[in-house]
Amino acid sequence: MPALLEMKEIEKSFNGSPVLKKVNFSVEPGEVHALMGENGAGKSTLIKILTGIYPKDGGQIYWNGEPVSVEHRKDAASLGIGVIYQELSLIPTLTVMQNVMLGKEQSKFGFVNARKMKQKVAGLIEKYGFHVRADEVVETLTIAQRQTVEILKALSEESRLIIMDEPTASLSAKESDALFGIIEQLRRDGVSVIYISHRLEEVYRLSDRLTVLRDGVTEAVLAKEQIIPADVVRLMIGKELSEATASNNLRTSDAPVRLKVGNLCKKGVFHDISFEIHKGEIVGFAGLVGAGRTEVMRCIYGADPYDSGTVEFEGKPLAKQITKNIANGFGFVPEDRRNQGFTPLLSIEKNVALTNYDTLAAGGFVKAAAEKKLGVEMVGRLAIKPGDSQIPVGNLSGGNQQKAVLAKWLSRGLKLLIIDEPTAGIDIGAKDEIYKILENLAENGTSVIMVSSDLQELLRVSQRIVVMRKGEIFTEFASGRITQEDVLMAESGILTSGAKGGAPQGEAGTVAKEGGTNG
Amino acid sequence: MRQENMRRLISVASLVILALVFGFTSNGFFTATNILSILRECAITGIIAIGVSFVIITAGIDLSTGAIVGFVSMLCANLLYNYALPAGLVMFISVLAGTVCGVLNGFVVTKLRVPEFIATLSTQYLFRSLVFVFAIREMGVITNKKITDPGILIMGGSVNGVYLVTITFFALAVIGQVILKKTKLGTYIYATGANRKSADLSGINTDNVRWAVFIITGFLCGIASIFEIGRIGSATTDLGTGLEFEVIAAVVIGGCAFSGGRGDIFGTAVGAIFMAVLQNGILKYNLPTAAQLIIKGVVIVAMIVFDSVYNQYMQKRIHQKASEEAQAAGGEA
Amino acid sequence: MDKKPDIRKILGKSQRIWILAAVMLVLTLLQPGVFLTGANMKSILLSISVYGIMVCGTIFPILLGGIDLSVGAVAAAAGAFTVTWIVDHGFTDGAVAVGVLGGLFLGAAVGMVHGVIVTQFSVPPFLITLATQNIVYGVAQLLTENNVIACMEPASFAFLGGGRLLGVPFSIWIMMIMAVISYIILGKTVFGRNVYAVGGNAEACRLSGVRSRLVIIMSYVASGLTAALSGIVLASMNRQAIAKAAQGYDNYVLTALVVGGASLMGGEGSIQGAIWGAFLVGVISNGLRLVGVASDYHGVVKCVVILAAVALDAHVRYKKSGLQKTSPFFKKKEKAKA
Amino acid sequence: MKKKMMSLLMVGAMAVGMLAGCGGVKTDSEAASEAAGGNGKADTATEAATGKNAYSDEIKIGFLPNVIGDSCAAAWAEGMESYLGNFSNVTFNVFDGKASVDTENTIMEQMINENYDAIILQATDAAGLAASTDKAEAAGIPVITCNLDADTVHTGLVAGVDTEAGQQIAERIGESLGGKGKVVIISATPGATKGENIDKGFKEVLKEKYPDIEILDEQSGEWLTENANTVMNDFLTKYQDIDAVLCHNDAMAEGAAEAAKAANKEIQIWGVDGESKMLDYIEQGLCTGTVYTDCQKQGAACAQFCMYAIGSGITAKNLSATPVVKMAPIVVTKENLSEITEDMRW
Repeated sequence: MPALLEMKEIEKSFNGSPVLKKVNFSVEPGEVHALMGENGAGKSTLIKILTGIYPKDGGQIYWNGEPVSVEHRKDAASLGIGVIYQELSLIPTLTVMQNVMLGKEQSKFGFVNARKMKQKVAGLIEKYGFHVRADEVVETLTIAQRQTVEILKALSEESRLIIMDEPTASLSAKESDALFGIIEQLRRDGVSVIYISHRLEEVYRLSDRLTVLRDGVTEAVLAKEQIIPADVVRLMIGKELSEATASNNLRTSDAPVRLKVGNLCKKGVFHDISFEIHKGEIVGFAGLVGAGRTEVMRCIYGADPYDSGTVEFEGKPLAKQITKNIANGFGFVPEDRRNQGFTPLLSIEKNVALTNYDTLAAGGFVKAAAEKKLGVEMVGRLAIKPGDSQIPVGNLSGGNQQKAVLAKWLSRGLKLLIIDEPTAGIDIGAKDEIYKILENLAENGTSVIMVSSDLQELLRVSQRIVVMRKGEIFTEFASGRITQEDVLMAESGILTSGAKGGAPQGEAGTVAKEGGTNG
Repeated sequence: MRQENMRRLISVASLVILALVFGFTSNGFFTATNILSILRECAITGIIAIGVSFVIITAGIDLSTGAIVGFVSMLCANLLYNYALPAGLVMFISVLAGTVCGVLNGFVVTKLRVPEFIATLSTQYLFRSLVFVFAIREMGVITNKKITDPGILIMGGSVNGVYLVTITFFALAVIGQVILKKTKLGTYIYATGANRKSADLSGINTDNVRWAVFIITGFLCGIASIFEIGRIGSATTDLGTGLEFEVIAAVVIGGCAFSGGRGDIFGTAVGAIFMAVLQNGILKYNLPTAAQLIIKGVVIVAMIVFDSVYNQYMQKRIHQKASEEAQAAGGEA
Repeated sequence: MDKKPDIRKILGKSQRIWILAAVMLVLTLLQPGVFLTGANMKSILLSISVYGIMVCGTIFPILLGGIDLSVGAVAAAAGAFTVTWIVDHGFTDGAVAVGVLGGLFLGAAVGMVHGVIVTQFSVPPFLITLATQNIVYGVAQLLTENNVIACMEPASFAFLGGGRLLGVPFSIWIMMIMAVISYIILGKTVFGRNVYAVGGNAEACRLSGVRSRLVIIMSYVASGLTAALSGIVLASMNRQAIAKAAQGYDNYVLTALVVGGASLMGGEGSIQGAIWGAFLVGVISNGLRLVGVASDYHGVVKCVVILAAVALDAHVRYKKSGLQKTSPFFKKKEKAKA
Repeated sequence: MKKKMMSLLMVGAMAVGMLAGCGGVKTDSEAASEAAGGNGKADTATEAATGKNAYSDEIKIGFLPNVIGDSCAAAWAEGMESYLGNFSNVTFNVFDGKASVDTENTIMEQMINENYDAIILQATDAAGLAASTDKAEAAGIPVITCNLDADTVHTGLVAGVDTEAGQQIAERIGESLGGKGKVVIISATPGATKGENIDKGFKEVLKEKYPDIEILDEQSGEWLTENANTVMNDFLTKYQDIDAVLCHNDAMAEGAAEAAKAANKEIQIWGVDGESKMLDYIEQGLCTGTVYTDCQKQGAACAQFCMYAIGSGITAKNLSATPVVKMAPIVVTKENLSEITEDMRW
């Protein structure tokens, strides 16, 4: 019996640089096949090729042994491949039923046959025991329920294969369990699942097989019994790389404390967050998507309100106002660059100036010369290309946009810079430059909080690494040299010998039980 | 209760309250004739509002409706007066002309990619200026002429006191609601407005949907024009000026959100009636015109503010509910 | 920096200049020695001065992706207040001063209300300013008691709209001054910078420590102020207050802005562009009269030119920055984000 | 898809069409007259026949001007109030037509529903208000039109001077220019009845009696002072010598005057109405003259007409043609300005 899906020697390269090098990947009917790999290992590219979003450069896809070509999303759907996207793609104001059947309504003369459709959807819900009703309006559902709707959508297309990309990112423990239940259901029903996740324990618990990608090559395909988190991590990172990218000696700076956060809580988002940042140190915040890192930082910065807890800056309780914090020497580089980072229509110069009018203006009037000078200076200092401070930031490349956003803050005397995913979607060259920038910021006494999902970057830049998990601080690496494995394990709730400090004593190499975290 | 029904209940309630207030504080409000004429007054706005609700539910806007009515009415009056065409034909032409205007709007928006607001603002100028092109002239001077064709005048008439325009309004409202709730197009309209991107992903050609709603609006403007002439028995150059705003107000008061994806024809109908009741009631107090204006304004402002506050509140509540459930499910946290 | 972009700046977007140039050329040929004369230019400027003044302030909400449709009503009310005050207080210069200030204050107050409502309740500005029109016109009616209130004196008041300075009508001077002021505010002050920034990306500005709400409120105040000022000028020009004054001016203003290339999605547009827009419309109407086209056909020609301008702008913007499909006007409310 | 929706709506429309077809459908006036006569409201009918007691019975009169806010409407209302104020049993209400046919029709309908005893109407559009006027008359409510009448037989019209005004001004201009000269017209909003009539009268006379007077140009000032100012400016730039200007109302004449003054040209400027502001302009020599109508008197006349109709119970039913009261067209220039005494000014 042929595999349900077989991808042979898939190749893909973006402007010259190969992303997938002859990748092989296969899924048996009714198996849950985990796909793992570091950011940039090529997972998403592979999936995009499978779902017809990217054309492949080489290789062949077989479906039930038959060679098939997937040019469009439609092709994938017609084959029976369903995808549950990370950012859910539902219509909030429509009902579950309408969403599930959207674009494929059963209708006569344009009139939809609600009864029939409802039967169908209700039937599916029945069958899989989902906790939604066909006539509920989606916007009134919880995230988990919405996800089940997405799954319904896939199932309603008689999908034989459902791709889930970080499905538990924003789910609570119980909700995740429910999802796993559903996945079991699917498996029993002969539906195959490609499960993409960084969460080792989930993979460990769910998957029948596991394919590890690294730098665009199939590193290993493991059968259930072979799946041991530690090994998987090692495979994902690779021995030599793991050594090469190991951190410098982590250390807790003895410089005075600059930021002190105590028992910060926000209902349903994070709780009991406590940490200190010293003068001139770079502290990395690691964690998986949905661990609550970004939310914490936004609250500290004053962008969002929090429920309880204390934030002290240089000994004084911190205002909850952005403007005051900026005056105190805060800087904030948000995760969502395009929507929160800059004003695309405005020139670099004016974007940079936006945070500097306290010095660039007198009596409400802009000192145009000084403004221009600063713009030019920052463009030079950060080597923003093209080197013209008059160009709208919207027209720059990702890397240069990020530099422009940084320029906003670097132009000020910063005491604390919070930077969220500093290098997301940025090419290697620009990455290095940004790291350099951060490093010599620290040397000049600025404290830097760096939230990142890029382990290499965390290890390379940070002096300490705090690992968050499910809205809590899971552990902190404050000494010794650690490798990506240590961090990756911790992110998934597994403590290795690397972990120091007040971290809970999870048994090394095994999966920490749900909620076994420091409460 | 579903948010939708909740919203409906509220708009109906506000209408009832308003009516009661007028009923008890002024005389002759709750008389058959008065009710009937309120239903007549709201009808033309209402008919157009049906189309505009579609547009607004797709997160668009149409500022050209008043001008379309003006243009189409003038066209018909001209045909009736100068060419004495049979009423039936003229009605057909007027519906056709209205539809064409809609097609044009849709084209500018979806094909020329001009944002709805600017697009329909511009076409408003166009249609408004066409009014003067088609105006009836005597010795080169525009003169509004009385239309005497009984066939068209009958459209302003009534059956046992119930005006045809009212009947049509309700008929069309029902059809509109059916389209919105029971047809693919309806679902697509909501989808387009609430989340264009994923609507596109689901294989819906949202541009066609947006085009369709403009066409429907134009079509309805055509119908409305017939009744305009039918009622006033002539067409003036400034006919329908500012109508578009009344319509939009009615639609919004009826619970369609500018952000798209929300609202329905039921609400819109209520909104249209609300406006008519307000107008009618205020006149009953023999207040100075200034006071009338101010009261009308204040009530509308209040309704709008309430609407947005309500929507925000619902959003928040849903959000909370969701996160709380997540928490509850989260158990140990 | 080379000078070219600066020239562009002063003239607004190039394609707009070409339209204007073309129109003016045609008219000069059609009416040699009549159209292109100082006197005629003066009368064109005079004809646009009143809403030209409005534009100078109404551009602020527009740059924020908002709008103010109440300008006509505000103008009427402000004019009414000023005139009634002057009449009630014996036509003294003092009364003029107080009346004018009072009128301006009234406008500012209305703007304030708009700003607060827009920021507090995230109501579409389009709707709220539309609804308040009723109220403000109502106020105008209260003030004028639905009658025409003549106000021929004192000279100081008559001068505002009727006087001449260096042979140029004073209302034109006011327009120029207002234009310069708002050019300076938009181009040279922090507030101006913030207006553009907030219009382009409000959230980014918030995170950069810009007080977005304040910026928005101030913008509506500015709009109210200029509306009031233009109302006062109009009253002085006509030597009277009348409740239905400046009706439909909101439409003129919007036209000027749209033709002038303001994006209505916020972040784009310039006062120069807006004034050029107003001027273009003025030129066309003037030209139509000079050529002797019957009044009832003016609309057609005007609208053709407006359409041309709008289409060109949309085209340019499309080429520049890809599709902008969403409705410019009504910023989507925060959806419970998945 | 779309087409289907269309057809659906079509069906809806058709259904109504049917309804319309299958008899039973009555136009407003039919329905109204039926209501007034015979069924239900016999009482009003009989009253309509015999009329009411002008002193004792409760009487409601409504005044619906084209638009509220200009001096004419105010003066009319004043005149009516001053007359009706003497009747303790009369309630009098003023409405705003908002210069919109729709609005006026709406308000008409409402006054009919509330059984007003008489309606004074200034019709925004003669044709556009014929229907609701018929309806009112049919319901036994006398409609007296003020200045602008409705294009149908109704109880009475107190005619403002428009055609005559045009003629008079033409005469004066003709004489003063000695039958030779150049004239421009600043006209009303295209399609406005009053403006057309003035134009008609003016042009007739010029054509017949002063063929050598040339009408150079005619542009609309849309009733507005500021627009008239603009238009006049353009005329002045275009034409070297203009001898006289006809403006369809005083407001525009004032605007034109300002323009002429600014260009310091000596031009005859004529308006129509005779509002007090215009009289000041004439006094100051900025304008040449206007055709004065005593709007307060006119208002009073309307009111008297109403009371007469109410008392006598006369409505259109009893009439074959609309009785017309004409206001005296008084041409006012600097010479006879004094004749218009303070209390006559409005």
